Amino acid sequence: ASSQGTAQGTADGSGDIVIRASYPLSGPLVSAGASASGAKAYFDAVNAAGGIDGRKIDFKVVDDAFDPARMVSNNRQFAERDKATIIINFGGISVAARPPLNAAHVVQIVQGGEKELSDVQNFPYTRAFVPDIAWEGELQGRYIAKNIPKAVVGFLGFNNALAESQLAGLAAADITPVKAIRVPPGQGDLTSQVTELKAAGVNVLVVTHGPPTIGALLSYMGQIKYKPTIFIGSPYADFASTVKPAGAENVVKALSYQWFKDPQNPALSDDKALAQYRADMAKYAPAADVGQTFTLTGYGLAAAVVSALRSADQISSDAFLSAWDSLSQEENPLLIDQATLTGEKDGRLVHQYQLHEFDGKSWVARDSVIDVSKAGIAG
Amino acid sequence: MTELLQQVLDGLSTGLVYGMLALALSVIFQGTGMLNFSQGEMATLSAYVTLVLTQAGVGFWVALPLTVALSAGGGALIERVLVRRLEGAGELSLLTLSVALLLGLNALMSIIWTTDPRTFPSPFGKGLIEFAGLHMTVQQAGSLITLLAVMAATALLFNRTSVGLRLRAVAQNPASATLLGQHQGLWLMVGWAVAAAVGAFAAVVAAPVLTLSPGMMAFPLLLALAAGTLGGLSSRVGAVVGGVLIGIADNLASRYVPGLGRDLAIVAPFALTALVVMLRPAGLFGKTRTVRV
Amino acid sequence: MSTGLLETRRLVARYGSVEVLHGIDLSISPGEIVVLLGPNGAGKTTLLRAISRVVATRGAITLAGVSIGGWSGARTARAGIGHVPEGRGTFPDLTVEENLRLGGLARPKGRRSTTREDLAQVYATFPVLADMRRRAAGLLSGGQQQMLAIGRALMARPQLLLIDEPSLGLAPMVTQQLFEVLAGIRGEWSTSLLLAEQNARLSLRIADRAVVLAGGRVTAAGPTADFRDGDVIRRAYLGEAAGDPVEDEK
Amino acid sequence: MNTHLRRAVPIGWAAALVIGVVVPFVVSDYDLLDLTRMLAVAMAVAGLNLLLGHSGQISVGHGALFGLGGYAAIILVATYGWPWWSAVPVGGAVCLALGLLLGVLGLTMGGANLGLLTIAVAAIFPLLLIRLKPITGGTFGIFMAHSPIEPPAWSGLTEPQFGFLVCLAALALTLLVLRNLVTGRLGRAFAAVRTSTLLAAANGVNVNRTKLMAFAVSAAVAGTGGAFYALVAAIAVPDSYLVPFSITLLAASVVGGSRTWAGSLVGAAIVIYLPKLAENIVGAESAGNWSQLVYACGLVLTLIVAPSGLIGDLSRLAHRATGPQRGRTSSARIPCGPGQRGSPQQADVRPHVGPDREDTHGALQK
Amino acid sequence: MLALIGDLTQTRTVPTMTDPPPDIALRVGALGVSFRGVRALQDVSFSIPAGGVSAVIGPNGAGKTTLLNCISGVVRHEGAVELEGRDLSRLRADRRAALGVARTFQTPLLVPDLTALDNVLLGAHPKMRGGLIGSMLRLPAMRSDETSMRARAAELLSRLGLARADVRPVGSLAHGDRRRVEVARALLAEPRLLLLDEPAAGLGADEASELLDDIEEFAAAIEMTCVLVEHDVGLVMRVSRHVVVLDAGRLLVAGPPAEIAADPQVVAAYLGDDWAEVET
Ligand SMILES: Nc1ncnc2c1ncn2[C@@H]1O[C@H](COP(=O)(O)OP(=O)(O)OP(=O)(O)O)[C@@H](O)[C@H]1O
Ligand SMILES: Nc1ncnc2c1ncn2[C@@H]1O[C@H](COP(=O)(O)OP(=O)(O)OP(=O)(O)O)[C@@H](O)[C@H]1O
Ligand SMILES: CC(C)C[C@H](N)C(=O)O
Ligand SMILES: [Mg+2]
Ligand SMILES: [Mg+2]
Repeated sequence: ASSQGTAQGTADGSGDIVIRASYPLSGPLVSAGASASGAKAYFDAVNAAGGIDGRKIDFKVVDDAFDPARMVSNNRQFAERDKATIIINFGGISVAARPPLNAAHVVQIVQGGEKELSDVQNFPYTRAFVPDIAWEGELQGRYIAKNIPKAVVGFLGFNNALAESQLAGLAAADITPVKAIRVPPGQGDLTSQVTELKAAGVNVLVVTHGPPTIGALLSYMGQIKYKPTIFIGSPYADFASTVKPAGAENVVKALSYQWFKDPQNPALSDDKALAQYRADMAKYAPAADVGQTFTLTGYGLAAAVVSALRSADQISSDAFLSAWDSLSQEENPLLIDQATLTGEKDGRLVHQYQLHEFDGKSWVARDSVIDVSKAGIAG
Repeated sequence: MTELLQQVLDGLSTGLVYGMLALALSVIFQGTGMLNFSQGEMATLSAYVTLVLTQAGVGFWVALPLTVALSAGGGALIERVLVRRLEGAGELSLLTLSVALLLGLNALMSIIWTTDPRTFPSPFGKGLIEFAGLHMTVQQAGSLITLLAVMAATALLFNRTSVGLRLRAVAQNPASATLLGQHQGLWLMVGWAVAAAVGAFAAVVAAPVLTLSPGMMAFPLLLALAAGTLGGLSSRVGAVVGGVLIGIADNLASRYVPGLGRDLAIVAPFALTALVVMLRPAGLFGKTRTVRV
Repeated sequence: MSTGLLETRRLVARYGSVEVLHGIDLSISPGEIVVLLGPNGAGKTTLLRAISRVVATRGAITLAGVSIGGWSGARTARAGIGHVPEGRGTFPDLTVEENLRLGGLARPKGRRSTTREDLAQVYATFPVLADMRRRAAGLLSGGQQQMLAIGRALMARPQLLLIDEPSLGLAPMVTQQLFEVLAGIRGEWSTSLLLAEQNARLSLRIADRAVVLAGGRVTAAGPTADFRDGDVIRRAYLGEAAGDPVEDEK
Repeated sequence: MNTHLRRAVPIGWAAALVIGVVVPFVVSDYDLLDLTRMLAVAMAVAGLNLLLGHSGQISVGHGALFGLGGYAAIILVATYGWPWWSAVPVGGAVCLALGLLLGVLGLTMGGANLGLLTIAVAAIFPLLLIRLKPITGGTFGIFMAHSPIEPPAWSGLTEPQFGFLVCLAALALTLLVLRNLVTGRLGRAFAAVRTSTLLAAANGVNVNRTKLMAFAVSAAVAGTGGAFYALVAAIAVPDSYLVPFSITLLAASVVGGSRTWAGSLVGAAIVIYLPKLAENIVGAESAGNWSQLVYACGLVLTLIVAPSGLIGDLSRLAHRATGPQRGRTSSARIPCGPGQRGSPQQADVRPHVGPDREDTHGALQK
Repeated sequence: MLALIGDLTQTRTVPTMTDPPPDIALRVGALGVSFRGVRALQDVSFSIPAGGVSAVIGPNGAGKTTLLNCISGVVRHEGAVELEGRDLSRLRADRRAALGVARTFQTPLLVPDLTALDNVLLGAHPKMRGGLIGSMLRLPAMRSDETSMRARAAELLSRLGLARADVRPVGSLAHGDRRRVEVARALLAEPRLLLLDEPAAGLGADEASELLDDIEEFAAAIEMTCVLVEHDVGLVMRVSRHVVVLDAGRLLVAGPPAEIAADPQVVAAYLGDDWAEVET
């Protein structure tokens, strides 16, 4: 691709701000597509409130069905035809879709926790919004090392890069699971894996395994009365993905380092930011499922983009990126209480976690908010 | 040793789902001569129907026969409205139709019930049967019994009744069956209805274990295809035994074969199947077809 | 002839857009044996298919006075028209006995009681079938399959039995035997027969009437006595030699 | 009268080629990417047509072969710095080799089981890609900054234009070669093999070799298409080559018309554009499931309207219009006397082999 | 004759490739076939003189078709099959076809969606050039093969009275026409040995005679041998030089037609007492 940098980079100070997103609106990861409606609702709300310095946000979403080639094609159209300033992508396949956008100097914001997306050095136009999942692994590892003396650690996750990142995090805290089981998505019956973990004497189980199977996993463990200490990965610890399918009684005492709010967590029923979120959703995307954390994540991501846009001195790729990187203690509706967005040199904005435990009804905070960059984990 | 036995037992219960689905595949295969890729999705839809009924306050044991009946009706409807229009269009067109059905039903369920996974209460309760250090949930035991019952029922239907004879005749040679007064459309419809009903049982067995979601049966269908091939799609017993063998092979291989691992576990059942059909192309229990496909 | 069991008037039959029969008038009385002669491609098979409603037609067809023109093949069969098709049409994966039982299922409900005796009778007629009752029909030899197809059609106890090339592939002794049986069932079961043959001395021996078809038209018809002389048939064959439907369409 | 039609076909192809050559100069570069992807997919579908429509074998794993070709080519280019034009044939060759292997396995397993074997390959392929991370880049796959199919400086073409023209030429060549393959002696051998192995063998056709040939060529063509696909998109990621993609290719072949070469283009267009069309019909965000539903309905509708495939039925219509006496040409639809489902003539074919062979090839192998 | 068969049986295990008497086209020794315990052929040995037409007759299920299946190699069998002194018994069906064994099937077996002409051309498969690469490139050699064979096939078809059938898919032909297409296909192969399974079934007596006359003429022209399975005994007796009678998988007798017709065993097992009357 020839350099399209100028088209996106120019700041003529007028006209709409073009933002485009490619999400899996169909196919294997269609549930993640809910993020798109969250983002749309947030941008619509901003537009309704007058936009950004009087400029409206022109936002559109296109389906990529989680096919990388389609994502690349979509991105190309966004960049060349729509002259988008910011392109939002979802998931691990965005890693492979980086080069053309970086060559064209178009901002790519990715909703993805893979470690590889922190490579700002080599891909200066790509930023990931959500935290690096390796950090969570390291937090879990530190917790286990400190609090569970005779831990026999087991790991269960998908055979994807998220699991890899997470294992890397655990390793950074000197935790090597005796069993690290990685299952392809779609395989639903995990009884054999449970038997294997149990037989290996695993008493601390780190799960980075998501729906639809995690519910069945926990409820089966409950049924056969196998109760190790369980860490549930933050992306999947929410009510919709895990608690409801598993049955609350099977999640009791589970631990999770959380960084975002679960819209279905009863403990947050009167959270102000969530109330605003629900109102915006009802108004601008009434068909969307507000109980899905993906929806809220999209909403939060859009909020972060708007934060950076507002603090940018002009609307251009480079100005936006430097604004993004220098956000500091910025409020965001997605984040848990007392957490804020702060840019770091890893390109990500979220660095704060808080250990939660499920008490049978809701996730309750167990500890104070930890900032991984301050704790020497990130960066 | 205990783990090994437990793994075998786990494999058996996992395999029940594959076997049940393979049974449904085999019923359609024998009743209409087509390989139905949408069988899994049809079964999942049945599970949703049961869920809706139970949530509406209908007791499970009332909801089940209702679901089975509705599923049979649905299967018949699919045949009547869609499959029949492709009469004589050939195997491949039918296969493609089943792919379209798979996509369509999947989308429909996602639209109506979203893709969120749902708990599906076990019809057999929550108990645990323990013996000699091994365990099996009541759900798994109940599934086993259901499977055996359904298998016996279809065997009776196909081998001992004139309905079964007609079904097989129409599937094999519709033109001749017509000349013998068999209404081709009617029997094809019945074939679909029976398969859909068997699928409904498969779903009810699977949903409590797998958690109900629109894509619940995608992976099991893949292994059910292997199960059907391994055991022989032309044999109902074969389909079921194939399913169980596949479940066990899957578990044992991924647990004990070094370097295979859970991520590549699926290699084992396929390899086993390939090996078996190299020796017996019609599958373990499959009857040699007198005339080729 | 208006008392006919089966009547066709100006019957036209098509495959897709190709017209093959161009207006056939045919009448078969109860208990009558009619042989349908004609060179290949004349349309004999097609006429049988038209009568059993498995090919597209125009024109009138009545069975015992009832119009069956709009009926499905299955309904026609249940109303008492049996058909031994060209190529036999056995169910290769079903056993011999299952094939025969299927024949029995074609009867109207009230007439199923005699199925067992009829089965025994079919076995008596074709003892090979009894020997092979458990064998898959597809494994039989060509002639054995032909016997099976005929036996199966007999099991339905039709009012009118259509047989496409009855002696096809049968050994001479079996052929003779078969024709004796066919002549017999007219008496025993009051079945009418329509036999399609290229050229059949044997059929002419048992038939009451012959109809010669060429190029999709009836070129001669009359009592079998008129056809004993081979030349009559030969002339009837040639009468419409140019009537190949392929040419007609051009 | 039919000579009109016979003459019309090459004219139609020539016209299509001319349009193809003009397209890159009237269509924007970003739209060209999809068109180029379509041409690459059309090669895979054409390969599948050879297999399904002509040799009567099935593959539910062509998506994997397509992916393998793509990976082989892009690894050579991105990791080892090969020029694209030498990497593409290697992509095809690797698939040829795998095709031979699968074909041999399939033959030992008995014809109908080939479907299972290939679906297994489709299922295992992406998992293997993830596992073989050092070579394949794992989950993230292999990616390049831009397509390595670069126009020579003198041509004045942009990269997408050049990529399109290269793929167009490759596709045209592929279709020509495939058409030659199925018209003469081997074409009849394929037809015999798909009708009955007995018939084929009795006429001196080496059944196993013929089936193998069809599978290997089909695989090689798919691999070549896959190589182009990966190289124009400059990306190869396991998520592109999951089981549904293989199934989609199969559907594309059938819906386009697996006995027609133009059908491969139509089929490919369906793969690339029907989802987008569906998305446009129902509107984008959060309507993904609706667009999948529309897509499914589209498939069903096409099957019902054109059971021999869009092009298959179109050409039949044309035949009927120009030559009424010709009747229908598709085998499946010839109304014939009672016979086995799908094979109008039932021959006196028995398994002349051991007790448990489904096919007669066992005897043929000796 | 019987002595000869005895010889063959002995040499079965060590097939002789030494010069056979020039007038023997086909020798079959100790042929046996079982299907799942069913013994379809048992120890069948005979030879067929070169040139002209010979016949195999026998009751239904006697094993005639199975015999042709053995000779053409589409079924696994025990025993020896020698064509003009060459041992074929270890060869696959397609190799045997390439060496000059052509056959038709009891129920015509054709590619239903190809035209008659293309079906006939299939018969020339072993004779034509064109491998994978050659076919892809359409080399001139292949194009010329194709053109000449096509002309021969058309000629054969018209000689068998099917001149116009070449534009329609054979699936839509009448049964008798399909039969002729099949014969034409086998003839185009110009085989050394032509095996016909009930070629006259479904043809009228006159047509059957004509067809066999054509075949005889063709056989004479290329010096091939034709073996016929047929239930039309009149026809068999008229055209054959040599008749082999099978019963229940075993050889009953073999010999010239006149002897066979008079053989009481044959009459009892197959012909029936009044066959002569029937067949006149
Ligand atoms: N399925 C079909 N599709 C199109 N045309 C057909 C079909 N079957 C038969 N025909 C044509 O119809 C005409 C009559 O055929 P039919 O089979 O009725 O002849 P027939 O008298 O039975 O001949 P035979 O004695 O050879 O069996 C022939 O020209 C034939 O080509
Ligand atoms: N594949 C097979 N499996 C089982 N039995 C078989 C098989 N093939 C042939 N047979 C049996 O072998 C015997 C001989 O069959 P074959 O077809 O050779 O007879 P035929 O002499 O050609 O008879 P026809 O005159 O009826 O055609 C029959 O009893 C038949 O049932
Ligand atoms: C998809 C394939 C497995 C279908 C194959 N023809 C069968 O009958 O099994
Ligand atoms: Mg006929
Ligand atoms: Mg025979």
